[in-house]
Amino acid sequence: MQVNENKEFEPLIVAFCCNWCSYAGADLSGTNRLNYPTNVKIIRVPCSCRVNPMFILRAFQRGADGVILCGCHPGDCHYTSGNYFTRRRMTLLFSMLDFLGIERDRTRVEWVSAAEGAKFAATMNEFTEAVKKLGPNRRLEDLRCRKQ
Amino acid sequence: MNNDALIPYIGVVTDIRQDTPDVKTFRVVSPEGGKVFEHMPGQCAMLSIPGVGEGMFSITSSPTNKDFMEFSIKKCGCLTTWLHAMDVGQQITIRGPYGNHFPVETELKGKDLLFIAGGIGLAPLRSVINYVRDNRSDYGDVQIVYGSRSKDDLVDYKEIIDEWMADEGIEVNLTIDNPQEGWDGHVGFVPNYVKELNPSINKTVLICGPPIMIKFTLAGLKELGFTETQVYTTMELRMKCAVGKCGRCNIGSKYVCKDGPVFRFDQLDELPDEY
Amino acid sequence: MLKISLDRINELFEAISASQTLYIPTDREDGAAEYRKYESGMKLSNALNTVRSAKDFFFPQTENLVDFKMEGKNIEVIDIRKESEDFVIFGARACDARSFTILDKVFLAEPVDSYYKTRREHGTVVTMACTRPSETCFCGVFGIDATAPEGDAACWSDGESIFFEAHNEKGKKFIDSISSLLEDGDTAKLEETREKTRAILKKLPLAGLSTESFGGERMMEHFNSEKWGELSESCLGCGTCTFVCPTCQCYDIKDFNTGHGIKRFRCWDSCMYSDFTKMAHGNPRLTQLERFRQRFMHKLVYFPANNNGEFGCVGCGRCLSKCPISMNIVKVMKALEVK
Amino acid sequence: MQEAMINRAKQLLADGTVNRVIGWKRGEFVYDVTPAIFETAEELDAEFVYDDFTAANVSKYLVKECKKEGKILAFLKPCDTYSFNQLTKEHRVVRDNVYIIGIPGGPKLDAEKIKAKGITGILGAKNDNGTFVIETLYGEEKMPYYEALSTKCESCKSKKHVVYDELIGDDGEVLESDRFDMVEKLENMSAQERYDFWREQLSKCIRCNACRNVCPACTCEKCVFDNPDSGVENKAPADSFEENMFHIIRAFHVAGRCTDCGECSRVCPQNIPLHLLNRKFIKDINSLYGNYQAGEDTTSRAPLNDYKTDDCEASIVHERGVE
Repeated sequence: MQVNENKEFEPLIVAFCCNWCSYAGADLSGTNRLNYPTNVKIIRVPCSCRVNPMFILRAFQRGADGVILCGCHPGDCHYTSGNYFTRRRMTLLFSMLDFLGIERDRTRVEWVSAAEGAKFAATMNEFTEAVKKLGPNRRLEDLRCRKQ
Repeated sequence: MNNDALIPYIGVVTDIRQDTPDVKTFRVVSPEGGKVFEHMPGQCAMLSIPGVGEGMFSITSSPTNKDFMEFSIKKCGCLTTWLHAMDVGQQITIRGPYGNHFPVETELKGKDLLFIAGGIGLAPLRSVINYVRDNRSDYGDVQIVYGSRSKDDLVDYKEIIDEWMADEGIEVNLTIDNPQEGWDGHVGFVPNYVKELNPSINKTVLICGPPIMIKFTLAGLKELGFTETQVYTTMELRMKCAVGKCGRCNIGSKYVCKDGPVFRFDQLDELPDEY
Repeated sequence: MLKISLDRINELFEAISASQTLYIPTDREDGAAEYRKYESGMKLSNALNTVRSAKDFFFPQTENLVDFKMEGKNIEVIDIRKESEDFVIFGARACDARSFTILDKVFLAEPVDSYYKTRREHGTVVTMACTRPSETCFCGVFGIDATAPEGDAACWSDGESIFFEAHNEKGKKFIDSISSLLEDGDTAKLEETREKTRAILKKLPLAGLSTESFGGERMMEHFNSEKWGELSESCLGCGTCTFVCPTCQCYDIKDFNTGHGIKRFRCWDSCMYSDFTKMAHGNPRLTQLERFRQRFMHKLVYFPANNNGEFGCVGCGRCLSKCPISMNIVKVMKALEVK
Repeated sequence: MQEAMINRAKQLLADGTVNRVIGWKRGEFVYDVTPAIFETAEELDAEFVYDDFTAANVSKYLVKECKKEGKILAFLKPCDTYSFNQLTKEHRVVRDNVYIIGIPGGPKLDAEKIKAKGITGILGAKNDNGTFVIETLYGEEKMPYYEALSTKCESCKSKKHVVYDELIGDDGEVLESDRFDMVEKLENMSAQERYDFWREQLSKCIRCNACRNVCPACTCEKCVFDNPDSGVENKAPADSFEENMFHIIRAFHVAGRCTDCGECSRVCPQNIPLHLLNRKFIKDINSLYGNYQAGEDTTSRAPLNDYKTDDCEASIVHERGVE
């Protein structure tokens, strides 16, 4: 991707949202007419626990500049404990990515309930800004997937 | 730079025929019309959908057909499932022709021929059968024994009934594994049927079908007095390059894609049993 | 013979790399050697050989073959082949030099592999005679003389200078291009060095290995040998031997969807892998025994059967030192030897 | 040691306790040993070897071997017993089909370390009070013995056997090791330095899969990287991304199950310090979720199969250490 100096870099953000809380939260922020950037592409998953480390890596491979995972608040998981496992898994994965020198601000886990439309919008705004500051993902991209 | 064998041509699917519940026959021409390349009976081509995969398929139409090539393909894996879901007009990539062919111009010339096929195994033989029908005077009697699981699983049933059976000097023997309503023909497995038919032993045999059928039919033929030098078959193994370089389709020192797919059984006897 | 003093070798590298890309074996920080593109100041490795063989230069581990653009029902085939530029591989050993002629038999046979051929045409192989063969070396078993390597041009070191000799037109052109740096030299000391190396070669622990029991005519005998079970028992099914081997040439062709097109590429494959021959309806090589057997049968029986008795091994010894469980072609040859 | 092992193995074969023995077999050279199965006393006498170079962890072979008829005798070093225990916990081996004799580990050597010193043509070697005397084609060479240690033995975590039927020699203790030092050193580097370090290392990868195939924790029947239906199947690192992905996922999949036996680094033909990735996970698990040693027992829950309601949030990664 050629970053045109006149044009601001527009990151691609992939947001994995659990079906029961965060996706509904995203919905709510929409019905409440709250703005969040169009950079964010939402992928709905049955539970945040469904997201395997490979999903995160593959999102980066295919051009994502930031990946955020949203799920129910700890204790509120539709499947009782899914998000607790997510929490451990993602902590370790993010720590490993950091260990490999990948910018740590490209990844995030955020708990967003179905009632937190405002939080969803705010989180996405904030995360997009943070990734925008980092610039395009270069350390964990697949050159073959880069658009010419 | 000259063209490389690994760079395919484009083919357009102009007709799709549902032969059996899991076999479709695809007609392929080049985008400008006409055949993409010439071939001999028994040869194969690599068909592919980019992004899905590439696979070796025998060309089921006869070389005497100057307008198009046909492929009868059974749905069994990833690529074939995709091919089955295609609509007419879809482009695919095609490269070939690959491998050797049935010796229609040499050893088979002037001979009485016995074709034995099971299920989708008719596909490679159909090319030879139609080639022989179009060059009828070059060959002797033709007998075809073809069996499948049920009447619905007989590939090219219409062509068999309308054309092959109508030809003079061609004897067609059909069989299905289990009795079925609306079927008044023979019922039973191919190996047994061949024995029942007791073909004369001066015929040259071309056989193709599931490995288990080939195994028992060959044993039956030997009992009847046939020798291995009279029996030809065509093989299939996993292939990638189709030009004898990628190194996976070998049976011993022979590559199925280059030295095969057509083998005479006495040739196979000299190779390790790994297929 | 034309020579250059060893302490001026970097001048030579500078001269070569000024006009074309130069690859030399150089030491990595972990002590192992690998080929790298020459950059000013880089030091030529003293190691006997590189971990990865030199086959990469002509048959890279991954290589794009062709691109496709899919639009609706239409497919566009995009030929991405480019004319490659001239390059020099300096310091290949006799075993690796022979491996190129073995790869040639596969890739330059009809139908010619144009990807390989272009690289082969543009690459000049300058070999370097061995002076310190290792215990794992057994190139002599396959008729290779480590003190007289093949290649477009060869060079020898006597510890003070490097002597050059061209073997063909390409080699002559190479030596002409650096002739201003070369001077005529006395080869007396070089002969002494070569003699010493020859003596070592004779003493190598594997020098007595024999290929007499192998070749195309013994296909069934070896294939049906009972030894394969025991030999393959501890094989992990990894691809180390295949990927460090200079003559292993099996490859896979795969498609990669980039999101805006399809890239068809080929990459090294290993017959040791479980899915090497796996088809939608079955696998003719179900266990590690069959896969293990395939690799060694290919080198010792199938390849000679198709290539006038030439074996598919050059005795470089890489698999001997790299196999995680130390199972290798020498052990196979010894086990299958017909007494 | 070797003699005691052979004698005991012969006894157990003779009294029918076991019908075969897994051990190591001598090859062409002094350092060249291959794991092998022995079925008779004669084979043991002729080929069984146990010396400084028998570093291979044989516990993974037991996954396959314990499904066969009869009981097998395995000699396990302390680190191997952890791997075996972990496999028992995951129901990959049948404990009752294996007769385990614990043997003292003692540091193992790596021929590559000797060769990296420029010593080639190795014909023989012996330890002379800490000096390794190597007989070569080019005369005798000497080097400090400890410099020939296999990377996996440089920082031994335990001399204690966690599972055995009997012991030859004494049992040891869990050691205080410095195994996390290098991980810590990397953690203290800047992100750019870490990135450069790992690019340099991982770009050497030839994707031979030796690290995966040798790993006692990698026992999936079909690995995602071999499965065409997984969408990530790949045989060669076609892009730097694939190098990273393979190694992240490989290490992640054994996180909480890796006993830190070090086989991955031992077998890597390109000397990539793969164990550092595994140790990073172990270190993180220890510091975030409490000390945990995989394979120490067969009952505890693995850290990634477990949780506490008051676990730290993933944001902890963003708040600590060097950027």
